[in-house]
Amino acid sequence: MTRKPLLSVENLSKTFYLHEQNKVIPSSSQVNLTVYSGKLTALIGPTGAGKSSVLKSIYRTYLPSSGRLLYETAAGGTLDLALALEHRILELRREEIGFVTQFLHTLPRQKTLDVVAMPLYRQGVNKQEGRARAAELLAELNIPERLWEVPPATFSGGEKQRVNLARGLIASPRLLLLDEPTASLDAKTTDRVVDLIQRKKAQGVGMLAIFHHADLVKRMADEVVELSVPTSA
Amino acid sequence: MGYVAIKGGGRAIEGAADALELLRTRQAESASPLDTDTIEKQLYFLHSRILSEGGLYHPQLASLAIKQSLGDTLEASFALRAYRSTKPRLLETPVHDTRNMRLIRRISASFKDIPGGQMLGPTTDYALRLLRMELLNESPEQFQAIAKRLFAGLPERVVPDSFPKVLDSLRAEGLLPQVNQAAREQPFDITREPLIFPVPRSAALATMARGETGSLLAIAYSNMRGYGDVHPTVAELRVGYLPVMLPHPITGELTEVGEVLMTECEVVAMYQGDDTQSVPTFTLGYGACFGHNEVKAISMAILDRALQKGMQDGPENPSEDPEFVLLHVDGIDSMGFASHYKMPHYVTFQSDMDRLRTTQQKQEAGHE
Amino acid sequence: MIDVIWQPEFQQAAFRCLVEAYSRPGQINVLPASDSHSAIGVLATLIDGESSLADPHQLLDNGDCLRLQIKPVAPERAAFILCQGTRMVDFEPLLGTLASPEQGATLVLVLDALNGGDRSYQLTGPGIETTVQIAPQGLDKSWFKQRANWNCAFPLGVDMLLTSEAGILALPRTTLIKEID
Amino acid sequence: MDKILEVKGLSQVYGPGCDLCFASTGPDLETNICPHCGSIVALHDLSFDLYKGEILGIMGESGSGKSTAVKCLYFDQMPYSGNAIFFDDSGQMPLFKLNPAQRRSLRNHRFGMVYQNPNLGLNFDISAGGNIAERLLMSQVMNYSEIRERARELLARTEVLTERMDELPKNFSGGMQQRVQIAKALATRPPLLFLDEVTTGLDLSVQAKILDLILEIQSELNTAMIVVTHDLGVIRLLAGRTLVMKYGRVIESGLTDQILEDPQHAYTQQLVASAL
Amino acid sequence: MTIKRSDWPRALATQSTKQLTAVLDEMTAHWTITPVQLPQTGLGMLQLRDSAFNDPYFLGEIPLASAWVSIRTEDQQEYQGAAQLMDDDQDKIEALAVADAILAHQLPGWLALYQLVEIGMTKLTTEQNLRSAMLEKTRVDFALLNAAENDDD
Amino acid sequence: MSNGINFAFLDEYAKREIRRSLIKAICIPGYQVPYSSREMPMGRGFGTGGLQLTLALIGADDTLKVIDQGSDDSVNAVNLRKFIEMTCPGIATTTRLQEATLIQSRHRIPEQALRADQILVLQVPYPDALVIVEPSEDKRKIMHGEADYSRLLVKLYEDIVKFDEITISHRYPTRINGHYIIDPSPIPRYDVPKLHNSKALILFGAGREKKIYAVPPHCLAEPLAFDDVPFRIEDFSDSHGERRACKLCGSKTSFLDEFIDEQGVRVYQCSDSDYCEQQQECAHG
Repeated sequence: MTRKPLLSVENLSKTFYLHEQNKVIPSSSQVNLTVYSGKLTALIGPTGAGKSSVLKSIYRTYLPSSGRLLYETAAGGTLDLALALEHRILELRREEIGFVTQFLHTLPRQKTLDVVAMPLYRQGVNKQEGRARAAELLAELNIPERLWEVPPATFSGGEKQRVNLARGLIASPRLLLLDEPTASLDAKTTDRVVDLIQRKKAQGVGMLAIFHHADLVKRMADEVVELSVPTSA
Repeated sequence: MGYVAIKGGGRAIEGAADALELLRTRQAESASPLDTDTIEKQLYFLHSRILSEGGLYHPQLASLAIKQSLGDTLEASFALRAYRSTKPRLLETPVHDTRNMRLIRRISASFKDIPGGQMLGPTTDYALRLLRMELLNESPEQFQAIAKRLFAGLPERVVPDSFPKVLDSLRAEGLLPQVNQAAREQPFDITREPLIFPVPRSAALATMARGETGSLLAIAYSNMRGYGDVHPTVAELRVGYLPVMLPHPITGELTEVGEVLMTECEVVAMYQGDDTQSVPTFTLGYGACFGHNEVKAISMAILDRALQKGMQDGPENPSEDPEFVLLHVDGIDSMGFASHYKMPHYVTFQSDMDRLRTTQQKQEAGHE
Repeated sequence: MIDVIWQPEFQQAAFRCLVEAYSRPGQINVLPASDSHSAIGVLATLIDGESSLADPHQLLDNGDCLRLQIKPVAPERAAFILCQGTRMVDFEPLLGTLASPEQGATLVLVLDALNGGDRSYQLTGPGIETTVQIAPQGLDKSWFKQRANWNCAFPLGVDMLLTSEAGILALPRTTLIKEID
Repeated sequence: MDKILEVKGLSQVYGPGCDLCFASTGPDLETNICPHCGSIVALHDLSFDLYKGEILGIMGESGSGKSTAVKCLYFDQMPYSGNAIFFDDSGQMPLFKLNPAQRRSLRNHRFGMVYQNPNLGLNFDISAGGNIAERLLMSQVMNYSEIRERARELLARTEVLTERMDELPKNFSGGMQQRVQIAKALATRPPLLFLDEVTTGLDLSVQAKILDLILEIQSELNTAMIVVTHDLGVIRLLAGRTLVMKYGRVIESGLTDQILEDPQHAYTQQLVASAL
Repeated sequence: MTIKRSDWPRALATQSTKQLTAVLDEMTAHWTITPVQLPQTGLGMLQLRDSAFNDPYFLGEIPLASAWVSIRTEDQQEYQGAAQLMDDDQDKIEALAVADAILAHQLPGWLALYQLVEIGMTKLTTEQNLRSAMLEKTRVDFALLNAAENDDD
Repeated sequence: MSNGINFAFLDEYAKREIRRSLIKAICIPGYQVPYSSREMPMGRGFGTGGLQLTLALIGADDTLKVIDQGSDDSVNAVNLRKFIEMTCPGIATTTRLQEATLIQSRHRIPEQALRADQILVLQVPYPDALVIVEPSEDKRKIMHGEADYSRLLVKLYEDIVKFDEITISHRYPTRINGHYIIDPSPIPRYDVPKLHNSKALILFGAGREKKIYAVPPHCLAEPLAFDDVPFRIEDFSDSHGERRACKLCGSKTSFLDEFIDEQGVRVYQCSDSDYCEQQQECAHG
């Protein structure tokens, strides 16, 4: 393949320095990986290998300690996400890079449909269309229609996760980061999610994912990167 | 027909002036007109009030003002105040120190004895407020005999010319805030500049010094009673004559050009638990006025202290609000405005009626 | 013999002249007869020891100052500034504050004449029914340029009085001045 | 993206000030009181950019200078030094070089302010509708019916019962007062809104509703906002980027999730740890 | 002359204007008197220092008259005198200014004038003695009130 | 008093101070210039502010007219006129508007238009229109400087909310030259439009509150109103909508005084007595 990767992570390391305890805690060390459009790269490794740290470093929730995170932007051109201006990151988050986590932070009284449609609203899609597309996705993920007009605050863990997935997937970002997106889903729903993710791949979305189950890696990954627990510096 | 289109308003005004003169001179058959000296001496306290509220220390004209206003304190002060509008300001005196007062009275409530001694002087403080019926029939001879007896009974010893201030000893002990030693800016001249708030303390002192006694008392009383602070203590109250000194135009030597009778009072009150790091001290208030008027000096001292607090931390009640206090204690202003309501207002009242009728009609229409 | 300008009767009449001038900007008014320049007559009418005056171009003599009971101060602190119109502006007058715009200075300018100048200006604003034209002589063009800056944020600004030997012409801060080509 | 505000080197000193003020205060010295002249250095060298439609959080404890910054930008006080440029449709406005009329115009038409204490933003002696009318009247809206209509819309938008628009806000609950204040701040549809501890002191459920409302408005009107708070929760929900302040200085700034999950400065780590 | 120049005006002011001018008219009959400054009557503002904080302030206004004259005697010598007084009597202040010149330069007849000063001073002293006596008579004697307290200082 | 009184009562220093303030008042239309109001020998509230302006302006060649409530004969007008005559020897007084060069008035602007060579001085009890919304003068001064009158306008708004009408009857707030809002003194609303584009200079003096302000000639003066709730003058129509007339001169355009006569009948007559007399003379002659 001569195609350029969507994302190349080169020698990414992340350590935390805790001032209170005067302690350095290593999280990820010398990570190298690539993500291509329309492909899914899976991160595997034991607990403590810093898989989530890599995703968060790419999303800039963590500040990388060293290494390069080269991203090919929609406009063309390469951007090191580790160094990009905060405004640029915010813009990419709105337009190009999505992140589905295990946790859902929403506004207490925002209705589920609006929670899901929010990324579309931010891109300027009107409320009616956004809600229609959100409804479609929620139906597919098996969220009962009676919950659509209710804020997700009182939902079960599995329901919340599906809402979160729906929100992450709705806007078809160019790069999607998935952190155990199916951790608390039953088998049937997991299948639907797998199906959805495959469709997104087909649409050309590049993905970097952590799965809680080796089976899922096998079903979806085009490329697998294994991380090991970093040794203390 | 009321006030409408008064023809001959001029005639009425002249008549009114005559009627007032009639009131003043009705006693013509049995008595002689009051002379100004009698007013100054026999109506000593009334005379003092006019001197201070009129804001002009002119004993003779103060007496005249009392006479022509038939003893109305506000009217008399007013006449004195208006008189001064016609006079050019020649100078401002150098700063005078009241330690040089020739005292006739000096007391302190804060200490049993004070350096120089407590001297009651002429006071009504301990007089029994029983009507002295014998004065109903006081003949000139009796009157003169009393004077002769009292003058004869005065002891020989002469007291010193000046007395230390009670505050000086408290200050030496560090119980009082430091005085401002630094050179001060020119004090505020309320006769020249309008009060635009915030005003410096010197403006407050000058305004209260010619304020109306009753108004100062009422607002100070509100502070004493609970719309304000704790009970203050009179550190010193003195009454006496302050020699007025001006530089001689040729030699420049300070020369006494006359003296003014005045009352001065300092009050001390509990310290504040404030947030500055400095050592806590008592708080102080200062009051002074022309003439012998102790209630006014004490009220002013209490208000001075309240206003200092208000100027520093923001007022918590009316007596601490400089704008409230200073704009409402002047007797000439307040009585003038109260009086003006007696004037015809029928044009504005016509306008009021028009609005009320229209509004009523609208509301009635609305209810239908 | 002391000049009439120091007498109350002159000052009353001169003041009425000033009131008329400020009420009708651009209109030339003539002060009552005296032995002094109208600028001095105006100052005698308005100023005493309780006001402040600057004399940056040294137009007053010692006797004038004594009779005005005034010690000249810097133009930056003066309520009244006496200036020579032919000179360039070389000071920053007080403009007043939002709360006290009356503290903006009054500039009394000494000119050669109030009309017949090369440059013509059209005036509009309060006191002028439609428009008025003026063509003062002996007025450096920096004055109106600076005036526009000083007066750009009403109510702040300066009020001007142009004076000739006997005439006065007022330009309160509200008057808009436009040069006519 | 378009900038709406650029702040450069903003400082504020209360007191006489001296040459040593800035060098003798700050987070490292654990004080903002100058030991030489006793002045309080409320703010020193604050710089940041704000983009159209963006919400910027300024977080810190009381005395950190966060409110001072907003007060300077909203012209409640003049700074000791520094510059700020507001990029309006009509051009760049250097805030601290404007004349009073220009400042007033920005304050009345282009900026909005919501204070912690509704008493500061609202006039309790006039009705809720009157409060909004006041803001519209400042903008020369002189048609009574139009004012009524717009006030009604704004109150409805901020979920204040329109039946109560002619009542005095002093009789309203704290949350309702805050909503009226927001409606008033929004009356002229300002492109820049300052929010100073707007939910502090309110019940949790009321806080949530207000925050919701603010976000909705931000997404509807694309209003840029500066949110000043000591509350991490408020920052988390509202702000995309956050400045952390202490003793008048910015000690850390970044994306809000980064500040909360990967704080760099010891003080921020401590703040975040104590909030969790 | 034991009474200082600074006490002359108030001592002389105890005399009526009529008495003063009577004495002076006779002395100055052949002199020319011209004002150095126009005699003025008006007001002065009395400035005090408050004893609590030392702030200067104005207690109120006082009437004030001032005059400054130049006397040319028969021998064409010039002598100046001036006076200020809390009064608004223009004749009196002019008389006092003339008296000041006469006394200061001991011009012919000054002794008669000085006698008036002495009379005035006596009057003032009597008044002051009366006030002192009033104080003395009303002194509260704590030694008598409280026998335990020593009066040894 | 050993001295006579100065011409126009005030000493020359006082006059100069008032004159300086007065000039600034003309230069800043509608702005209340503070001055150190002197005590006059009549009560604050009786027109001492207007009187001081008159005294600072008046000269021996002036012809003075003094009116109160529209009438030259009302007691206060007579009293003021007498005082001015006494302290200003040589001046002439008149009741005829046309003859006057200087007019001092309380509560009315004369019915007939003023000329450019006349000056009208109005007596003002409360100079500041903002006092109803802001008690602190400090803050009011800033509000005036910024022309920030929204709080005052809100009062009008609230008025309409409550009463469906603006209930301000007199002292109607009026904006001068597009900036300052003044209290035009307690003139009826009927007189407010006369401030606009007046040929004569109109001065306002508040003695008790120590303020002077001015509306220069040919100056914008706009009573506050809403686009859809206009400013309205007093209505003198009867129950049939017919304009009432003065019972003496028959004028149907003048401001009327209303009162009950001895027979208990409500009657109307001109408030401006000079105007009324002139109308009657015209009719008879």
